[in-house]
Amino acid sequence: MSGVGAARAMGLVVRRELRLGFRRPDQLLQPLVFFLIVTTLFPLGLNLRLSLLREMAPGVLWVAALLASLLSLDALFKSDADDGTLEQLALSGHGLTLIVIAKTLAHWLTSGAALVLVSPLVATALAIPTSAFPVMAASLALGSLTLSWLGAIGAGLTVGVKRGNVLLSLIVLPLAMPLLIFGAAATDRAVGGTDATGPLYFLGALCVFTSTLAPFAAAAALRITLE
Amino acid sequence: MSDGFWQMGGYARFVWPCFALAGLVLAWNLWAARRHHAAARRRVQRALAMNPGGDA
Amino acid sequence: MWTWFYRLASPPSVYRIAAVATPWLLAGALLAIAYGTIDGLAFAPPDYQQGDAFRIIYVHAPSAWLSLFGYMVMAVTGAIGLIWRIKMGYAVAAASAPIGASFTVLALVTGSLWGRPMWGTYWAWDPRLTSELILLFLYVGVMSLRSAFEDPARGDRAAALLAVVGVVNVPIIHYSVQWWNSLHQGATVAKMGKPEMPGSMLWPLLSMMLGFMLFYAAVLSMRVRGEVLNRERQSAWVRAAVE
Amino acid sequence: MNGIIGLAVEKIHVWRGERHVLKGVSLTLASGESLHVAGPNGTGKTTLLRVISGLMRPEQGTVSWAGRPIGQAPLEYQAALAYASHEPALKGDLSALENLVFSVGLKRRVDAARLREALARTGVEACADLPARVLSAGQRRRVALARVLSFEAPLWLLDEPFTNLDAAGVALVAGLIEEHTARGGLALVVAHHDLRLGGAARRLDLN
Repeated sequence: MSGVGAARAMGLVVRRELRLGFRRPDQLLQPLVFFLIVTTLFPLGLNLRLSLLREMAPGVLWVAALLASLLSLDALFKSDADDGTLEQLALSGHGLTLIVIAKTLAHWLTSGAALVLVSPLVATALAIPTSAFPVMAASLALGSLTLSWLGAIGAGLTVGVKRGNVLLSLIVLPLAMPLLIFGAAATDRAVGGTDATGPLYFLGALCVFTSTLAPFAAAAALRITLE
Repeated sequence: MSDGFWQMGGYARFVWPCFALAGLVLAWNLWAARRHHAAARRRVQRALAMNPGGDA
Repeated sequence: MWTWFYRLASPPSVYRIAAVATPWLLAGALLAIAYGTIDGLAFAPPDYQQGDAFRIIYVHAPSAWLSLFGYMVMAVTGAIGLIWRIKMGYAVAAASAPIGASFTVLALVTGSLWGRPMWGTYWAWDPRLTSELILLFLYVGVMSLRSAFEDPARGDRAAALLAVVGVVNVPIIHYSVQWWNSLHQGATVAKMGKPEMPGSMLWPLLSMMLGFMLFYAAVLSMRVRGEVLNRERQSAWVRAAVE
Repeated sequence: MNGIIGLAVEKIHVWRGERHVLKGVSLTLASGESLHVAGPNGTGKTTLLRVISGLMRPEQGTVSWAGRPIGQAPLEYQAALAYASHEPALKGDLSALENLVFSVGLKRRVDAARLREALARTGVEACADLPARVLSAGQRRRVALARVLSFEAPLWLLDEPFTNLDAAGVALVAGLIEEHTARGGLALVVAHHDLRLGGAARRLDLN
């Protein structure tokens, strides 16, 4: 094995991704602004029947979060593939799976976690009571992490394809439907004041399941592109 | 055949289109498979015509 | 030890076997389907609840089964291609995709036509039909990914990997949709599945199932021949096969 | 002893869709030797290098390092090689030094001072803290070379290391390769034009 341990190597890759991310803060903000814009569309479309808006709020918030997260997935491997650094990472002596884990976690920090921080703002706009915020934030955190893993597979598969981002969404969204179901259901129960642990457990199970299998699939997908 | 058969107990509007579409899908699959194979043969013949060597 | 498997999977032998098998499979399929249709439409008794509308099951159930079976074949043969790098795996996976997708569409339309008398609308988000719809999205995803690459070998591998990822998610999607559906209406009133059927109702269904499976095998072997030609263009045996 | 540490490549076949890009290429490289892989573009030079680096698996043929096929212990093999691709492979938003920190740092514990020495060695110490996107192609090539130096890996796989370099740059690279092989290292250099490498330099022409 190379002279550098796995944990240290992952730490290095995560720091690299975060530094690259914060060198271009506008690209980090764009998905969040998109998240805000999409959620403001619904009240306009529903001509503000407040009861209906509160009824739909969890679903609206979750669909908007899902779409916003998809935006940033395309760049997960694309820039490294374009400038050739992906090859250097692949030959770093740690294996592509470890590199993919580090990159995906770093991507989640700059996209999913950011969404969770912004979600109270959006939730108030959608008349979601503050009592539901903890469950909502928890479901968004678990859901966005699961989506980052699924997105890593999609990004790995489409990195070699020109204009691959539409194809990426087409591939990832069907796989993301279960987490939308459980995420929106958890938030919906929290809004209604009922116990939301059921769907949250399902969401947690989905997240653990995807976190363990997706890195290998994403690494295999990248290998296909690198070959 | 008795009239009752064609009416399908009042559900003719749903039963017959289903079977018609089933026939269509079966036919499409056969037609598409045949066309796909013929196209593949043509591509091979054209490739062979271009470089008769065709290394193994 | 594996030589028989490699010989069987060798393109020229598959190309020949498929050519011989297709007419027999097709004949068997059309026979079974003809028998099933006539028996199912004319002789099977109407359902005590749904009347004659239930006869749609004779095309809906087999196509729903094929839509899933086709995806399984695509995922398994894709995985064989990925793991053992056998080109034949990719050829069968590429051949199975459009067939499975066409039966998914058939299952969706027949399902919604069947549901119309019961639900009063063509689409009531029945859990089975919703899963079927998502399966169609998975098919479209795999097929578009395969065609998105210029280099067909790379497209095969990417599509195979997506099919494997997809097949792992099919049960998850199915049960999530079931869970989601049970939130609103409880179990759907009219059982969409196969109600306990007397023999006179069951035989035509088994015959249709057999017929559809044989049909799938026939069309698959026809398409595999095309896919093999596409992938073996530079091999010498192709010249003889194409003369 | 140094003869054993070596690269053996046997009968590599690679197809790119229709084209039979590599038709049974074989070569060996022992410690202290450099090999110049020449040939017009499109003859699969880069493909060969990618196969040898392990990035690409050939349809047929094997690559072995120190007597063992690289597929068996890919990570040990990667620790022993420094691959410089056709592109300088630098992140535009990171400085030259940061690029080295994040790529060499994955293979070796190395501090910034040593990396600055490597940048000095290839003549780009002045732009160590400039973002890579503002550097010229030649400077970027020199940063990539500093990375190869910093890996301190026995096997160098260099794809067109002379592109975008001026005469001084070409001489610098040739010198570095000779020093590397003199220390017992191995260097496999892909270049479409001819180059004069001293010492045990051999040449392989891909027709």
